[in-house]
Amino acid sequence: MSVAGVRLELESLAKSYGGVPALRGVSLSVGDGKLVAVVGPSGCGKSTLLSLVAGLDAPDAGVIRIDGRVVNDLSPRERDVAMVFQSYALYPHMTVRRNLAFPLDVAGVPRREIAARVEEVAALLGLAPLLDRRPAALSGGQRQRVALGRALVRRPKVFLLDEPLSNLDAALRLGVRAELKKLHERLGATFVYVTHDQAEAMTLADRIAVLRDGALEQVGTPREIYGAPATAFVARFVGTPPVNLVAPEVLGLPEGPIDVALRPEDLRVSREAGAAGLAARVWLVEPMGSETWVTVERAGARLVARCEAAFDAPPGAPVRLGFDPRRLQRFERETGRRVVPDRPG
Amino acid sequence: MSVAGVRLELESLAKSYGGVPALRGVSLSVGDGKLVAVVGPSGCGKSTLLSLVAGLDAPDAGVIRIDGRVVNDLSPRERDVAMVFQSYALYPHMTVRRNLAFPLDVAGVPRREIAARVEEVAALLGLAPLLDRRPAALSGGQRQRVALGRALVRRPKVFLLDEPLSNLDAALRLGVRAELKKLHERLGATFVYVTHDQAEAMTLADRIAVLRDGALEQVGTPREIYGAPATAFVARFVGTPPVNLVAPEVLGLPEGPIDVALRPEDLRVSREAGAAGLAARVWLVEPMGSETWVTVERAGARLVARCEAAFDAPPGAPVRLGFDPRRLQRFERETGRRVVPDRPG
Amino acid sequence: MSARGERRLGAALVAPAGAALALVALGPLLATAWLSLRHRVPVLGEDRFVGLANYGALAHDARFLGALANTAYFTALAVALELVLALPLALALHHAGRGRGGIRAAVLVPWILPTVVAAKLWALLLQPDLGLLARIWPDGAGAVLTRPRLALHAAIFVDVWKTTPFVALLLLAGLQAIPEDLARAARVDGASALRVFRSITLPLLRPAILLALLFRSLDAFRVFDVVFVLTEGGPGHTTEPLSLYAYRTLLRAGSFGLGAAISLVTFLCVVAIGLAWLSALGERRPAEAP
Amino acid sequence: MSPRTAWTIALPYLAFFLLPLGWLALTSFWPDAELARPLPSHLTLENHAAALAGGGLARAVLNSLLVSGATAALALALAAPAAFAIARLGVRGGRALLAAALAVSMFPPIATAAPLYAALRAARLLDTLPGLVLPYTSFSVPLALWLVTGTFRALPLELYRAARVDGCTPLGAFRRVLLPLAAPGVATAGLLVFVFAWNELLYAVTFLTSPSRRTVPVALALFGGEFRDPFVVLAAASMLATVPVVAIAVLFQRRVVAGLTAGAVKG
Amino acid sequence: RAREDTRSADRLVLRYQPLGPDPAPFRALVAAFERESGVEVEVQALPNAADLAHQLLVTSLGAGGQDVDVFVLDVVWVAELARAGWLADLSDAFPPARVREEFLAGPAGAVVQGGRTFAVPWYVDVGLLYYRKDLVPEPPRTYAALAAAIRAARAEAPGIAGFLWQGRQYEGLSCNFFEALWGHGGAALDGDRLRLDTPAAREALGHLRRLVADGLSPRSVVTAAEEDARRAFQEGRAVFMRNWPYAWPLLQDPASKVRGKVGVAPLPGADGPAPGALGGWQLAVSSRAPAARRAAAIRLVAHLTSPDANAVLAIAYGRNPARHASYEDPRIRAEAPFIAALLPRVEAARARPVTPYYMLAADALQGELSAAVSGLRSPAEALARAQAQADAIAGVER
Ligand SMILES: Nc1ncnc2c1ncn2[C@@H]1O[C@H](COP(=O)(O)OP(=O)(O)OP(=O)(O)O)[C@@H](O)[C@H]1O
Ligand SMILES: Nc1ncnc2c1ncn2[C@@H]1O[C@H](COP(=O)(O)OP(=O)(O)OP(=O)(O)O)[C@@H](O)[C@H]1O
Ligand SMILES: [Mg+2]
Ligand SMILES: [Mg+2]
Repeated sequence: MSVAGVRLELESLAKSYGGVPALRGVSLSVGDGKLVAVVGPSGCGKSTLLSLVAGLDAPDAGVIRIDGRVVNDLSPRERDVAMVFQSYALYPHMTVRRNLAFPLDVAGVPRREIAARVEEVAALLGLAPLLDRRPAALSGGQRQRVALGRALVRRPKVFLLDEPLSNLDAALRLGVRAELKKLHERLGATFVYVTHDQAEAMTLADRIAVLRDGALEQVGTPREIYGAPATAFVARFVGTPPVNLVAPEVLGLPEGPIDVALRPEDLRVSREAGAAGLAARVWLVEPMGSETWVTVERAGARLVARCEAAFDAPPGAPVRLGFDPRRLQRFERETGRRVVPDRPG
Repeated sequence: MSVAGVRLELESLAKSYGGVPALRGVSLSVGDGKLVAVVGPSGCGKSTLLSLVAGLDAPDAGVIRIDGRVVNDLSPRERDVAMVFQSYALYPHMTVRRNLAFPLDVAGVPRREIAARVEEVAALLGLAPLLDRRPAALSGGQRQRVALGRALVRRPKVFLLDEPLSNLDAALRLGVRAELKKLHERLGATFVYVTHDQAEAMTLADRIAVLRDGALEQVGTPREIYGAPATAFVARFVGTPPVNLVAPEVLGLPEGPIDVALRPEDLRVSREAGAAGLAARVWLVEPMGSETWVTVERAGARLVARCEAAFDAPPGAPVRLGFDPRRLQRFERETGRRVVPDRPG
Repeated sequence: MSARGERRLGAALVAPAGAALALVALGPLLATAWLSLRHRVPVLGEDRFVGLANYGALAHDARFLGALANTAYFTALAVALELVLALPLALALHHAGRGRGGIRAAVLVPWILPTVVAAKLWALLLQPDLGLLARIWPDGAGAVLTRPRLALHAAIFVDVWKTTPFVALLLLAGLQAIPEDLARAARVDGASALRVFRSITLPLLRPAILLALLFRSLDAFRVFDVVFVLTEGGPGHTTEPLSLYAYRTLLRAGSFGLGAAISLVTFLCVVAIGLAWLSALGERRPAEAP
Repeated sequence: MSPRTAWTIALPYLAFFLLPLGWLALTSFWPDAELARPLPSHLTLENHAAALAGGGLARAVLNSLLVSGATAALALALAAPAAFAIARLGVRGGRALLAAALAVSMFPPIATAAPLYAALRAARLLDTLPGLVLPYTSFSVPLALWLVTGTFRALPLELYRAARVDGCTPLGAFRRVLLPLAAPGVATAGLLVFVFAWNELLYAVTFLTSPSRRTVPVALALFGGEFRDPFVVLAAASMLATVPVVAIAVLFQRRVVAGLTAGAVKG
Repeated sequence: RAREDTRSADRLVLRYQPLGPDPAPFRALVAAFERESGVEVEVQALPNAADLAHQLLVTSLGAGGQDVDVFVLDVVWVAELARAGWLADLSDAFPPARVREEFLAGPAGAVVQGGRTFAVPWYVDVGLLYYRKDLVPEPPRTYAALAAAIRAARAEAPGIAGFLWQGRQYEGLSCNFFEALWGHGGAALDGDRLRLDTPAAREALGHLRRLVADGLSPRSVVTAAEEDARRAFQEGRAVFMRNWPYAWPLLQDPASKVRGKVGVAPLPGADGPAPGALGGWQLAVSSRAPAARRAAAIRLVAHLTSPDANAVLAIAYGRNPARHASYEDPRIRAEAPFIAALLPRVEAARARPVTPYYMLAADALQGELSAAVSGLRSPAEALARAQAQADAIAGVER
């Protein structure tokens, strides 16, 4: 059962709340059956964007097109979108089962099919044993799964998911993420996916839209966003731990009106006394299990490096830093814009 | 201004909701000024644990001691704990400023000091421009920060934080996490920190408690939990992507009533035709930016490896797998318990 | 449905209620307003337009001014007492665990009892000669009805007895809408039960309190039955409220123009009280988040 | 507040409210001739028999139940959608309507009785139960409107939005999500309106003339003689007539429960 | 057109106040008329609250409809409603002369206005003095004797209250006041004009006030109506009571503490017995009823005010006949001797001022009387204020 995805186009969408601008002219086009991840700092307008697309709020300006048709004046119902609310918005007077069944029930889907689809989605999200509880008797993560399930039982043209997995544990999140990917592939519906989890954005999205202060900073494939960020902001925003953005002198490069960025995985830290490279001192060592994050201090700046799990050093220990100059990225200090050509060493 | 941390001891805590057990006898002791991270799958009882400690619910059985004193019969107010609710529970009729000031106001802190501390915490959490808004006019992440701020303005003996950063973006989360660490060090208060984010647990916690179905599965330092998980469950639960837990045959080892676990970072995938190792086929390649997760198929099982960012291969491509047998962990297949001695190759 | 469509739907939903109000309430209002500008005493065959003369007459009418004062006093005291008494009661009803249904129903009975019966019951209990109270406490509370300065308080007392359940019920409905999480959060924040009440419950109860205040003070301002049964406005008009004066003027004395003017003044007072409450306690609600 | 504290607080109220009622109940068994005595020499059922004689009271209770029930239903049917529109659809002038409703309903009933009498006569509704239900409804719509509007406003906005995205029309969202959650407010409004209609005397006595259509307050008002005031019979009658309403109040009260929206939203 | 207007001539609507707990005798009376005339009568009961009944009449008559055909009127309403033109002229069926001849003078005076009959007396009431035969050897004829008798009785029965009457702010107080006024030789009507501010009136009101102030009457009389007085008197708590005849059978109830110890006498006056206030009800026909129905209505009135009907009312409901002759009716003498014995009282009874604006003025008057009786104002001041208000009302008319 596959629904053809549709193209979702936003043109210069703007919205403010009582004078406070939440979106300042966002134009974005999401192709048929694609999944775009929307990321950005807290309060940048992601949820606002979704609620405009859903038709829950009217934009102050701009056009929303679904499948080529302007939907600005259509009600949410007519837009045929499913949405996961960041705050869940479960129906507290209904059991989990009835919450999940609700959109189908409203759409007049036959009872038998509703039951089947509810079971299916409940199994997918591990909600089967909870079907007869009310939301008040669920844990936070369980509620979030119900919220997600309520969107997933439907087969709408567009899915709008607002941080649907934020309260789930890593294992569950991984599982659900995989299921979402499968579902997306199977349904071919168009997804707009707001997330703070980079792994989600990178693995699920066809394209990532980086929002900053209500405006789009960059839209691109995950590789582009990570590998060729258009601005220092994007560079800093994606990647955990974040990119090291420092004055060139810190890395022993000639001064200039630019900052250079180096990903933590591209910075090598060596404790061997005689090793080549820039001298620095250990500031903090954070073992993460699979790897260790090492923060070093050099020329008054701090740099983070991802090292192997076994790395250990006391704070203050002298180390040597190495990196491949080709992996450096340069950004104008003033504007934050990427300096092109940026390939040469 | 430093508050001496206090010891928090839980003894055989049990709680069920209308017959559904949420906690089944949890004993845990958190030392003075330590931070224990509580992790576990959704619905395992983490929030329940916090609300028992806070005194919001009475345990069905068990004893809670703060600073050696049994507090079972004390009201939340007398226990002197601060808490971030998973659901935020902001006061809708108060501005952000008054929300933040409320605990201090209640405690009779002088007006001037309240103002100073509110400003401080607002600056810390990036809430300064929002101080005069009501919660209804905030984004999800902003609300969560207010909830956190309301706990942080206080100087209680015990902090109880229920997923305080789940709705924040990675950069903000990192920053707040660092501030929390500093705060914890400075105040020396005892923290119980529920999180789904492994990086948070690993970097912040002195000890991690893994909860499963209302019972403690393991308590240990982050390194112990990651490096020497007591059970297969713990092994699978920590680490992203999760550990590869497979029958020994899959990795070319002799059969037995055990499963072996190998962390994705310990599995090497090589595309070079002549390389040594076990033959496998690529199933899925997920570029994460800083690295690439490669899922391979071998002997009907799937294994994930963390490879460098540049790794690429089409699905189905033949690869060779390598690993250091010393990094293998063994678990009884029946009980899931770790097989000791597990060191030998 | 577009925003415009939604607004049209909204108008359609509001229309029946608005029509019901206009049809049955607005007509009489206008009729009364018109009547108040006339001198009309059918039994004397009088009926002519006199402009604001009726109002002018009221301005110098000692009985009217007395009735106005009685009404205002009655309203202020009765409503204040009802609110003060109803709030703890509503909280108790809200928190009573077992047997909640029973106690709620029990508390409601005074209010369900027809006003005439309730007032007669109290008239009997307060009868200065034979009443239960007079027997227990002769010349004290038992004699209130005979004392011009106290009789009004008896009416207030009966009103409080009868109407406190109504106020409690309104407040109870408000209490039920307050999320429990907030009180929990406040307690963890160190607030005592009293403080939770003052800082969380009370502010969030404000709309319900406003509602109770509005409806009660407007209703109390039109008090009729209780006084009518208890004292008929005596002794010497000291307990006569505006509505009773209007009633007598309109129907007993048959002076329709003047009666209409009194009614209209009562009405205008009521409107003023309503506006005062609304502006004093009106909600300032923030815009809502996406 | 613990249930125990709650009961401790409630008990004095119960005493305050119920003791006089107990006295009323006792009075209803009191021989009429002995009413002036501190205590009766014996108790009697005569008063109840007198109250029930002729079946007028039973008939009146039935009429009152019909009228009050219809009024409550009609008032809620008018007020709930309007409240929804005001609270959620952003009707222009919603607040004005609320204020107007309030003002209009507060017009002294005595001033309206005569014009309404004429209007009902013109509509051929005099001396019919619907003729009573109509004015009752419009005078109780404002209270219901205010109460239910407030309840709708207290519901998390997100729930309405969620229902819309899930495919509900505004009315569908109203019916399936908002209305069930507003149950405490709606039930309270229903109960208040019901009791208002139950207790109303002036209109009932003015607009209804046939004995078979009398409501309870009218029936009670007719118990007296010109000078005689058979309070004991009145007490018996009112006790008998009040029982069904208390039962109804208990039913309404069932719906007035807390925490209906628990678990709905986070934040 | 409304249902009422199309009502045919053989269907009448009668609005009255229930006469007693048992409606059967009255129903039988009406049924007899229905049989005889073939006209159906719909009986509508009004509440027994005079104000409410008055209001309903004014509302339905004022609305200009034909909602009622025959209705009952208090003595003091006749002038008012006749003036308003709502009462059919019954002079043809009941010529004034015949009314004066057949009916007691008081009610006859009230129903005949300007030489035309607007209503027919149905039954009457009169203020009486009840006294305790066991405590008072001889009923007092003067106020001074009343006071002396109270003092004497108190010596015998310490703590007993003296004289109970109706001092509540309502029409009953007006009756008590007019009785006192007549007892002081005063009158309230000067032509068409109410005269309240007269020396006699001041004396009368002062007398009422002094009864309370001097303790001859308990303070509770200032809130008392008929039943309050009757119940207390029936409990043996007072020596004298001013009340209507309805109290008599109740005082003789087996459970009554004063059964057999009560006597009835004329009210005392300053120099000798004073007339009691006239109460009672009349039957009138709506002027709005179409001619055919009006004829039937008049026949119904005739039936209900006939000597036979008088007897039914007296025997079954204890109502005093409005006809002289009925007091000689053997049925009544046999079955209701107390009523039959009241003839001198009802003959002497006086109506409150018969003027169209009595109701308008009475409203103002009651408040002032109550104020004086309860000690709020001096009688002189109260009467001056009442006079001013009455004048304002009458002055408006001019
Ligand atoms: N009122 C209730 N009635 C019945 N079961 C409940 C109730 N509240 C919680 N539970 C159950 O208790 C278990 C523990 O809940 P708790 O909220 O502690 O989980 P949690 O570990 O915090 O989960 P999450 O990570 O999803 O927030 C869950 O399975 C939940 O469904
Ligand atoms: N009702 C409102 N009044 C004023 N400002 C508002 C209102 N609602 C939202 N905002 C502001 O608009 C901005 C965008 O909000 P939005 O909810 O879209 O953010 P977001 O990107 O979803 O953030 P988060 O990741 O924290 O959920 C925020 O700065 C928020 O404070
Ligand atoms: Mg958001
Ligand atoms: Mg939880």
